[in-house]
Amino acid sequence: MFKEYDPLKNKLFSVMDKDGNITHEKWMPDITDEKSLQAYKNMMFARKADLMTVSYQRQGRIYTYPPNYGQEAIAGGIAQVLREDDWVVPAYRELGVWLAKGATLKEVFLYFMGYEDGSRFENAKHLLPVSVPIASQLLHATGIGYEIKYNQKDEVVYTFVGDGGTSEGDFHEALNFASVWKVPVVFVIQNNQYAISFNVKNQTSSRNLAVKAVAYGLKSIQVDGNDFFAMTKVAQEAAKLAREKQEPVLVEALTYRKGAHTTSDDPSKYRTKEEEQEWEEKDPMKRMKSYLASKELWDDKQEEELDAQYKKEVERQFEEAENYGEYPLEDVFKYHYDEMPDVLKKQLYAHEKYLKWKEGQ
Amino acid sequence: MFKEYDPLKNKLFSVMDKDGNITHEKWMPDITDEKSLQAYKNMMFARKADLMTVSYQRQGRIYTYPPNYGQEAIAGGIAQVLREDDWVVPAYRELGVWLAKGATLKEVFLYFMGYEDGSRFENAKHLLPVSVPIASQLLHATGIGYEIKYNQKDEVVYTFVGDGGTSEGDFHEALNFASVWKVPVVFVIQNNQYAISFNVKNQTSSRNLAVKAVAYGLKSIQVDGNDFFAMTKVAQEAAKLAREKQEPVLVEALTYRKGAHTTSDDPSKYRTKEEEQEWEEKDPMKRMKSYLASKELWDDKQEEELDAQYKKEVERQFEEAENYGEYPLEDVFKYHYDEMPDVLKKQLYAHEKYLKWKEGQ
Amino acid sequence: MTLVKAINNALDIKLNENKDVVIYGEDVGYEGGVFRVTQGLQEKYGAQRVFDSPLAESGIVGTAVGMAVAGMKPVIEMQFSGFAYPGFNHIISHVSRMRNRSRGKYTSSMVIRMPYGGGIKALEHHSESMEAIYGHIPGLKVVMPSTPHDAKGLLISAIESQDPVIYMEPKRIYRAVKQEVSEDKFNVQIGKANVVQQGKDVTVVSYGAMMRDTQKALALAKKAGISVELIDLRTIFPLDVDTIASSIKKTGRIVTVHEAPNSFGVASEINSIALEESFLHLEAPPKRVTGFDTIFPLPQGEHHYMPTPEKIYYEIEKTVKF
Amino acid sequence: MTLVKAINNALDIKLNENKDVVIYGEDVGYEGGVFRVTQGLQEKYGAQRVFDSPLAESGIVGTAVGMAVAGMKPVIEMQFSGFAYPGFNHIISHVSRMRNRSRGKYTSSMVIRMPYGGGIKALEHHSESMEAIYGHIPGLKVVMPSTPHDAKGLLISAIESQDPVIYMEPKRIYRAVKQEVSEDKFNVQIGKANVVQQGKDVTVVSYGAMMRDTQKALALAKKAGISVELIDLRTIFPLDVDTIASSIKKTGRIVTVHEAPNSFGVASEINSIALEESFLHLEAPPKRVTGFDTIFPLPQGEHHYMPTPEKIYYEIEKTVKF
Ligand SMILES: Cc1ncc(C[n+]2csc(CCOP(=O)(O)OP(=O)(O)O)c2C)c(N)n1
Ligand SMILES: Cc1ncc(C[n+]2csc(CCOP(=O)(O)OP(=O)(O)O)c2C)c(N)n1
Ligand SMILES: [Mg+2]
Ligand SMILES: [Mg+2]
Repeated sequence: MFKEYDPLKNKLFSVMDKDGNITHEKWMPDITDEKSLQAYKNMMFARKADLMTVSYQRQGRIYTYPPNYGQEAIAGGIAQVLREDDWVVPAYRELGVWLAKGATLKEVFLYFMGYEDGSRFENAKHLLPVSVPIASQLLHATGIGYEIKYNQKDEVVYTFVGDGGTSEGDFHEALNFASVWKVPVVFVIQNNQYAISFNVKNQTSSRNLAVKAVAYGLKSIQVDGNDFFAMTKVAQEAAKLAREKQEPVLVEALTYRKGAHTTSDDPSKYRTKEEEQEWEEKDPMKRMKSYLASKELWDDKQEEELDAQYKKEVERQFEEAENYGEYPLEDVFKYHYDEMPDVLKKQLYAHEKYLKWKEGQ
Repeated sequence: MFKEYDPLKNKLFSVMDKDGNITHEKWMPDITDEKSLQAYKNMMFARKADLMTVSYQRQGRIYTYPPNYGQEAIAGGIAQVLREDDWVVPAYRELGVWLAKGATLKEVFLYFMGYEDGSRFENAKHLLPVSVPIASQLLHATGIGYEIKYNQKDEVVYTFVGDGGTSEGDFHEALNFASVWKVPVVFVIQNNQYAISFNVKNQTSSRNLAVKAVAYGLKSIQVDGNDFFAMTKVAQEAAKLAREKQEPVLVEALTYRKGAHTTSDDPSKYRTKEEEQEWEEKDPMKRMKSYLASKELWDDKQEEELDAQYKKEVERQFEEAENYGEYPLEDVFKYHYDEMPDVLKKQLYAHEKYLKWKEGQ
Repeated sequence: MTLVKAINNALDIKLNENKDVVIYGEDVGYEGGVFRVTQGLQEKYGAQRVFDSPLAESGIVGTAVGMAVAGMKPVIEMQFSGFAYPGFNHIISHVSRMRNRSRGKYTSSMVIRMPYGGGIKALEHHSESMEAIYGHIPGLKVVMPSTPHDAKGLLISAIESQDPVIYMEPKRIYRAVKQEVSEDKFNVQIGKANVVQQGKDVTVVSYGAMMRDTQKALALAKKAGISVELIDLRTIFPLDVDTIASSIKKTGRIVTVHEAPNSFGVASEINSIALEESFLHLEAPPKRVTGFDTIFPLPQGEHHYMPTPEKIYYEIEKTVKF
Repeated sequence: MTLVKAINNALDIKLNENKDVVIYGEDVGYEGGVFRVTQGLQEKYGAQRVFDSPLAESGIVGTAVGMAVAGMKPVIEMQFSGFAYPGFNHIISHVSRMRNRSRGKYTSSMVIRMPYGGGIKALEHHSESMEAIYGHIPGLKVVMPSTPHDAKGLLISAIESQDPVIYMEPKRIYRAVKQEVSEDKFNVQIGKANVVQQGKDVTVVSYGAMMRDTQKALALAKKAGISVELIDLRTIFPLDVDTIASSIKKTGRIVTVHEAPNSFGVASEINSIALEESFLHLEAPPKRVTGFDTIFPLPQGEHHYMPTPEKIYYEIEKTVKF
């Protein structure tokens, strides 16, 4: 597969067409109908949550949020191979992966409402918090890969970066260290065409992003990231290389950020209706739904019912988050060091003294 | 040429064999015998100066110095295309290029004796000072390339980095910016096999270093950097692309650091006599000399005479540098800002006051 | 004019006046920046002069060094000060050093604009105030305006300066303050503090976005009958030692206000100056009202972190009563 | 033991004791480091535990964050402190923040070793002393030993600490000082200053390589009949405020010595502490004896820059006579 779709040939790996027809039976991943359906449901949940979060934000009930809308199939595919012990090292636009890894929506809400507590991920093993500085997380993934190899564990690291992130020096260093150390890391570029307002065409002059793996002697592939089956197949093969041969792999998943960069961005300023329409036709949910419908695994009525159910679930978790309560002053100080140094204690104490004075006013 | 020697094929571009026989007549650069001979003499001067500097250092008459010994043909080739208005953006191991650009040996000595004045390069237009932070200078080169294009000048930038430097994020960013901006920069990797004690084999898993240009859609080539004619040919073709098409080019010049990393390093700790011997046979001066001798352009006697003459010249410039004199206190402060701010004036004044007190003791 | 508009106006004036000026960074071109600071400039001056760069801060600063060496005047943007760090190596190793290294043959004269500071309910890395780090690096100048007027005049001076200038923009008040500002070109001098208000009981020093909170604290002080001399630093390096010292000589007391962490911050330096220049005039220990030595909390904890007018007043009162 | 040997010995002890400890960086493996600090360790512990990395500081620090998160204890080397800056983004954005960001779920507990400081007649970027920058970053600890004994005990404590520690090594005295140091394991506490000498006329504070010059100055002071209390900070953050404050209460005078630039340096912070904690005891303005606010000069200018014992003495005398 990696040979046939060598990115030097600039060939996009896909399995299913825009209408959900399987065009490359040969590459159809090993997956049951049941699992496919469940994956679709999970993607539906992620999308529902995403869209509702954006509207919560418009209501002023949550702060900045970077939507995952349109990119659901990437997480959908990765989720098929993700094990409990595997690591996920995300950037900030990875809602689907967070959920797949066991983060609760409530935690995600807490985080974007402005509580560090949301990054605790109580039930998600080996999931790292949001990493905002672009591409830096890739090096963390490589370091975790070293630990896995060092302790001869049976684990894989999945890490994510945007198309814009491939320009940062850290992208280069992370892939290079991984190539030299031969560690089990799957690097996923979510190429959603934009870094905020900047089109990927201007980020670099390479023929595609997957081909950058040549610089490190690594296998890589450009895959249709809106094609759940193609993503699943690639995830399976990449995971195998990483797990069995400790071979790092680079995956470029082509997709489209249907929403804004974050809730404080307005994409109509820098992209056309035509372009949006073009990608609308390649929407990952639409395609998957057509596929499932054609196999009579799913219909509109079921969709409607599940949608209503998910709506309630999202609301429930949102309300829980909204009622999370006060952020104690002490929490500003508490988690910096193993033991709080005197200088922090003094500052905390002085501030409490001031607060008492203020109350007395 | 760039096609035939596409680094994906892992083919080394060379023109002349170990014994100075032309093996690839087709690639012989357009150069007169006279110019070849002059190039050889310049390389001889660089080597003489280099070796003598190392022994001055051993005598404690100069501080740390990074020898260029064994890498002379790279500068030799670049010098053939270097124009007065072209820019040179070096790292720190570029003696041959500095001299070709018009820096005096005296200035080089001053610098390594510990005077910033040595970086003034009074007669060298468009030559940047030594840049110590590995690979950072490549971005300066790209920025200069932007200025050339912006002002539609007829100039090219030549910039240098080591094999180790290709691992730094700045290498990636410099090539990527250059590829996006399409600026006239020739990036030269002096692959001398080592980053201090670290062999290039462990620096990366790519098949060679030139191939990294694929990640930026740039042309590149791996050339025998100990082959003056191959280097000259590559320099000519790269310069043409840069000058005429504003196309950045990556050149990997294979060579060997015959000396120590710097005068405070001992390579016998980390490399074998066999390896050194192997490269001794590929010495660029030896090969060039054989070629010239076979064409009866040069003989041992001439060599001896010129060597003696160069020795005197190096001594002369070294002595001038050695007698450069005091480093005035004011020079520590003077060049930081366009106008010296009060805070620096005060510190200078206070120190002078202390010095007076000290004299009085 | 808002502060955003004032900066935009300064850039416009200099782009118009000097062909060597170019502006680039992430999203600054077509979109006009995530805060719309550079809005309209690409349209007016073309994509050779105002443009989006690939997403790489080392690349942005590093190429600017090259441009400056070749005689251009790059005015580059770090999208947030918290994202300047991939470019930090170029700032500390080259921007600040090129002039001294080449003994004046080349300069790295450029302006590095970066919005800084908290209070905007932002994600991690979007709220920091790390000016002290830049102040400690020899060879840089560090400018932090607090009003639209100063923002414009200081930015024009920064672009005209032959020195590299770190220009930190108080994003919290990008649109919060409006002021009559002339559309014409004018300069505000770098390195000169502004005595905003004369007073005799205590000197209060601040800069950037915290000037607003400090001024609110002054209203409280006035009610309490305390006469405050208020100094807006405007420049962090080089500090205007004379203005600070002569004010202390008058008031005998000093309170410095900033949102950056306390330890090794600007207030420490002000205190040192107070000691060295006016020790015998000090009637109370100089006071720092600053952020904590902690990471800037996410939005729900933000109110704990930012010094408020009440807290500033509280410390002024304590200092005066000492 | 020399200081180099003491560090090597500490690393040896911890490698031996704890399998999670790994050492990597540029040339630290096979060659044992450009200063031979890690000599012999790869041979002893194998190339999985002590190894050379590709030449990329962001890569070195960034991967260490990942290793630490996964439970290892990386002890990484920046070949010179002047070359740590490509890794600065990871230090300020992740190393210092991972614990707080994840509310204690993960830590980035590691040791970042880096030789610092001038006086070795080196090329550019090989002589700086930028500890104040690290001191200003919340979430880090910053340690700077001055003797072989302390170097060993502090490094062992740093490796055992659950916090990230910037460990700055006074390379000028790597081999200049010898001291009897036990081969056994022992700790020196991070955050605790060392009162090297009791005295009553003036408190002198220093750390790292400058301790030696300061001690030479003390010999001059002794001759002049001045009784000096000498404090070796050992840790830059968190500073040992109590030890400094109680000394000032005793002596009423303080001089701080470091080779880093003056403005926004460690001495400013010490002065602020002196003010806040012991204002009423101060009998003379606290004094800073430091490097200039300039780039560290190339070797021929080095002697101008470094504070000398004479200059330190000169300022001590002035402070005592104030
Ligand atoms: C080092 C750094 N620089 C700048 C930013 C500001 N910023 C946040 S997101 C973004 C664009 C990222 O684009 P891309 O990598 O394509 O990811 P996407 O947002 O499309 O998922 C930028 C510039 C940042 N977070 N970190
Ligand atoms: C950013 C940075 N890190 C580390 C160093 C220390 N250092 C100086 S030279 C060198 C090795 C460079 O190797 P290479 O790039 O192959 O160049 P060469 O010395 O072989 O010419 C190192 C690590 C440095 N100068 N800059
Ligand atoms: Mg993107
Ligand atoms: Mg090399």
